[in-house]
Amino acid sequence: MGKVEIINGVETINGEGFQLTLLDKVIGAARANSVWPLPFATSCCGIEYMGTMGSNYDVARFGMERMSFSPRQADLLIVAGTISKKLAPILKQVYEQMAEPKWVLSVGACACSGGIFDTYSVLQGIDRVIPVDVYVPGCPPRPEQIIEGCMNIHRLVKSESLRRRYSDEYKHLLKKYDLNDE
Amino acid sequence: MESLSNRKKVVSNKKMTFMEKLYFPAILGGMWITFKHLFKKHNTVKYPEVKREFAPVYRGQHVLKRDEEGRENCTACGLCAVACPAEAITMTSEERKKGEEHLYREEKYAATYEINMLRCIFCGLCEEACPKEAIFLTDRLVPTYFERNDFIYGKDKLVEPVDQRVDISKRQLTGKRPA
Amino acid sequence: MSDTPTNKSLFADETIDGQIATLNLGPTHPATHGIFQNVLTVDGEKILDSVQTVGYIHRAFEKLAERRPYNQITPITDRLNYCSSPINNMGWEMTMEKLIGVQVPKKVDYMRVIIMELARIADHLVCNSVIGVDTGALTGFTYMFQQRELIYELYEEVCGARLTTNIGRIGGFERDFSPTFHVKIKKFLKEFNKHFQEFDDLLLRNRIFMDRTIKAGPISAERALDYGFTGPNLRAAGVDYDVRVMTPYSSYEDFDFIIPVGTQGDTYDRFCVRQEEVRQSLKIIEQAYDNMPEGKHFSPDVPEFYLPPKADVYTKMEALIYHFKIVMGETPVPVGEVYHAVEGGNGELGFHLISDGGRTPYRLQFRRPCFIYYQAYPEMIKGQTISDAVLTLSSLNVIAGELDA
Amino acid sequence: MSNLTNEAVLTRIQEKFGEAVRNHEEPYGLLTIEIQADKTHDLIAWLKTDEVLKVSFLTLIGGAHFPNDKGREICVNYHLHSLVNNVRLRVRAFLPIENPSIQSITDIYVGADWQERESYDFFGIIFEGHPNLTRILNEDSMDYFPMRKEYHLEDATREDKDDRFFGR
Amino acid sequence: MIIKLIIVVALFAITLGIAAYLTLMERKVAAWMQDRIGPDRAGPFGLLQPLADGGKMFFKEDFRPTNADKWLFIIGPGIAMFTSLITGAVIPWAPAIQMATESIAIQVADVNIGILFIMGAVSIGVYGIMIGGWASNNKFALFGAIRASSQMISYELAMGVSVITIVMMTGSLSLNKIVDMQHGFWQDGWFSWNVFKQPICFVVFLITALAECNRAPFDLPECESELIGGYHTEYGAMKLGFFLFAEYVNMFISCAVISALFFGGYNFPGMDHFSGLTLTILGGLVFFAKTFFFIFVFMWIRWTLPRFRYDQLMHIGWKKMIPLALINLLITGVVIAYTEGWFSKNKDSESASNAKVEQPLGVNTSLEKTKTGNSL
Repeated sequence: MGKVEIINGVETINGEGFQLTLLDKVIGAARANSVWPLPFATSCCGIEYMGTMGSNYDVARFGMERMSFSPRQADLLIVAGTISKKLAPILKQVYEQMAEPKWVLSVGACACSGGIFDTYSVLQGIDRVIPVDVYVPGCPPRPEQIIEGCMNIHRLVKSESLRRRYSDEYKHLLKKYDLNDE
Repeated sequence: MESLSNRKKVVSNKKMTFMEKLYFPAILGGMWITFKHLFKKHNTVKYPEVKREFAPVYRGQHVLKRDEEGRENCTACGLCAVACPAEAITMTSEERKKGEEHLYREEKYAATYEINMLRCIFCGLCEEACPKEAIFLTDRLVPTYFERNDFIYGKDKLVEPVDQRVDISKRQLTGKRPA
Repeated sequence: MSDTPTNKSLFADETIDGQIATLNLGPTHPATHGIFQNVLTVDGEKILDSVQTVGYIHRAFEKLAERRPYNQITPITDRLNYCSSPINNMGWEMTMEKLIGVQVPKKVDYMRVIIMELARIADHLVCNSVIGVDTGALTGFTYMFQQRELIYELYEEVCGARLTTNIGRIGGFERDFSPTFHVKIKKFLKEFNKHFQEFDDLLLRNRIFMDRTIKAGPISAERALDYGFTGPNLRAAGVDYDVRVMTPYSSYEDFDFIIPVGTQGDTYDRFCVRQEEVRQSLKIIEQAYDNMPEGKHFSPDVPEFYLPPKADVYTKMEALIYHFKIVMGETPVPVGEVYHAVEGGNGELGFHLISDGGRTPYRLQFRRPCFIYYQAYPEMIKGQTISDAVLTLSSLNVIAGELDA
Repeated sequence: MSNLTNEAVLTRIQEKFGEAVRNHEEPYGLLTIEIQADKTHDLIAWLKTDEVLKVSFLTLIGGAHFPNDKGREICVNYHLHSLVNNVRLRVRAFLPIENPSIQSITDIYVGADWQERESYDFFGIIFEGHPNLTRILNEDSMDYFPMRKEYHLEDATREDKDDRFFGR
Repeated sequence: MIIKLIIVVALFAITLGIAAYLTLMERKVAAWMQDRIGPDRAGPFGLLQPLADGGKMFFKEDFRPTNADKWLFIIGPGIAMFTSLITGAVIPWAPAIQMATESIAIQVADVNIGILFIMGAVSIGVYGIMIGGWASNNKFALFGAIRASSQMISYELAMGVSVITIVMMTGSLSLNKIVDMQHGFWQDGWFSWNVFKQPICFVVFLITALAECNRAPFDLPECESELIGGYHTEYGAMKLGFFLFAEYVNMFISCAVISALFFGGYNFPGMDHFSGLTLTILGGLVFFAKTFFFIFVFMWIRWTLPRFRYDQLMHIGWKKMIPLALINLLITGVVIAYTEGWFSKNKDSESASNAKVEQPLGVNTSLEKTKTGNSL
């Protein structure tokens, strides 16, 4: 794996965000309240994500309990856990299979940056292969932090215009990651 | 195979009684259990509004402490960086100049002190390593951000403000430093 | 490998001239609960063969351990079997204590037993409730996760973290049990059984569940031993091998508990064995908690390995030197070779440590039970249906972190 | 459970294998036998069937790399366990790094399969007679054996680290 | 005609609305059973949750997998949705409103083969799943489709046989008649609802209905832990919405049919004290209350029980449910024959039963005559 340019998140908040039409707002609110996650849980953070689904934290309150393991139906890719270099192409494939609009939540130190595993086999942050919207720190993060991250995703979703996914910036972003626009 | 420990006991019983073969008793029993839970008080902590209580020793966001006079405790000895398994701490040290005694307690201080919160695994080893009672983990949580760079916590976010002290007195690791 | 007596086909007609398809179970299939791939060759729903690919979250633990000082390895072991990190932590600490010849006080032993058995409960709860989820009964899972949260709270009181605990230090504990811990564990011990029984009632004698799990993924005792099974999965096959009894560590010889075993090594046996082990663990915790001796929570006679109390660091030069030495990893350790095994959540968790006297281990190898028994999976599911394969996988409790190291 | 001491085990093995037992020690109570590399398979097979020792459980196979020990750079450790007698045993053999090959024991223990593959993956130890000796944890495209001492642990692409601060 | 149109539109809207809110109900019931809260952020108590889901799905990118069959991929969810919606047409939702000149039935169409119509429509529904699963060109989807079709075929038989039992007792295939037969609550010294006359039949029907709706413990076609999403694995956006919607509409209709067939539909104890519009409204409410109770039972079962394995499902369908239904049919037949006097030497009743053979549907009407004396 060569040197990959790091892209700093997805710039939505300060882009078109302020010119939302009413339709954008309504659809944004609808989308934000019905984010179906695809838990790409590989390791420890996956257990904390299970804890988030459990009774004590209940991610269902945000309308997020319907997990869709099929990428076609998912809106949010929750990457929780270490992504090794062997797994990176699969992660990218899953991301590509997801239907627009899609968001990515990177949960935990391993997914965000490799964390403690600065080793030959671990990808140093998933933002080297797919664009990440929200980072959740912690190893593993508490369910509170995961919920916090989801709420940040909701904020992002609400402020996104319907046209963003067709915009040139977005196409450019995908191109940077060498993702083909379906 | 003979018993290795003389303590074994077969626990699985695969023979079904007639009642169990009928499906219904167990099904109704199970449904009765779930039905009772319908009326139980829910166990959920509505997170953003209600916050769950953390243990006082919880290992959350770090704080760089000041002493009672508001001087920074850190002397930039670098033990925390060495102790960090994730190699998330970086710092540069500088000599204290004249007239800065009210800012820094020791002769040397950390000019920059950065923790990469995305790397950090919150293991608490830096807190244990610190010989100057400077760095502590607190029960605050590191928030989530949209951008990667936001997670590099410099001194602006780590050093406790003079007027907003962070209470770490309940952490049992705290030794009483003699005056 | 093919003609084992345990793998009787569910289908009477073996000669159906069907079309054979390949099916990818994984790497991101919901049933894998982690990331590993099974390429199944199926004839209809029947599995003819399967090939596994592992290593998707290979994190190079063993290499990492060669680059970290001894006291920084505890956080790494957390991430082996993350369902029961305290067992890993303490297994590592005991390995180090064995190497440097430290005798910890009895109280530390008992404290360790309490934490380790809590971890075992937590581990088995995840496994068994996930079996429930894979059969389609999600509710039991949520009931058990509420109990797991209580265990998390107990960890949190001792070490300050929920999952990756980094609990305990070489030579003892970082801090004594706090008063809140005592309150919480008493409550836990009192109430856990009631909730656990509820979960038991939901599934154990339900015929649908029994039909699903009995004869799903069986393995005979001989084959299991040949494959190197340990832990609940071996006990489900009827062999009462338990490290806690065979080579007692941390004063396990003081406690009275039985070793639950199954008969055929199928999913139901594994479920039952884990259920009973949870009860036995609870019993051990009660015994350890009631008989906990007085004393220090660390080994006071090894200042060169256990960090001195902070107050001493500020006042005593000697303590400050030790403090620096430990943190910098400059304390000399004996040259030697240790193998220490503990009964982890999934079986014998071994630490093979070769020390050359340096600040880091020369070689540290983990005996990771998951890695060793997961290779039996194709044999166990041969001739069974896809549904059985899913259940077998979850009842084996294959933890990806431990599998791939 | 019979009380089989380490000496008894050692004597019995030496009786059978004599000169092939190069060395033996007991670090921390665990009998360690260094055996001639080409005799490991025979020894382990014999241990499994021997009616006194009954060492019939393979606990662990692992490699180690000692670059300074010329001609014996690669070490293969077999941890064996006699469940009936509750005696553990470590058998090891040293191999030269130019030709680190040893006979596979997959025909004795099925469970040795993956462990041997792992050792191959990490150290490049060739287990002769192994049915499928390929990499298991790392990518197939990897062209070195990462656990050997000369290779780096760190991922070269990490940017957020300044090595000056870590003393390593 | 206009009234019919209004009923059609109202029924359409109500069915869709109910199906949408059933998703919320399911999530809430699941949450409460699991000591959780469930959706509560979209609107008060999460009431806008279904709208949010719908809105999201509507604006989600709609795409077709590369290797999928283009037309069949679209037709699949269409069939599923269409068939599930038309079944509601023959269900009598409330007692007829008695106007001065005519009585207006609260029913889209009083087809005299109502129950057959439902069975038929439901059988078509499986084509949607089958086509959808096949067209996706995905193995998991295909597995789901195959499971769905074989499951439907197996359980339809038992369902049909159990329905025949009711038809035999009623003497009519019209749902309207079947409901009217169960007038009130207590009649002729016994409960008038069919559930008390045919408990075994009810159990068989309930189980087969669960299977027909692909609900747990028979949710093998979707079976998240094994087949990811089953037949709808490759579907996204509103096409998936159609499938999910169809499932809930089916559940609603099944529960309505259960309450109509076995729990007296809109009949309730003491209904004779009311008349006119009050009766219609009360009857409608009672009917919906019964339906929702069964929907709750469906959900309750789903969140309690583990699911069967494929071969066990077949085993239960063919070796348990069908024999049980057949035996029940036989017993019912014998009992009816006995009460009809087939075994007695009485010539009159024998001639009556001979006459019955000439009836167009081949079922007895004499029982109806004797038992439905005070029904409409």
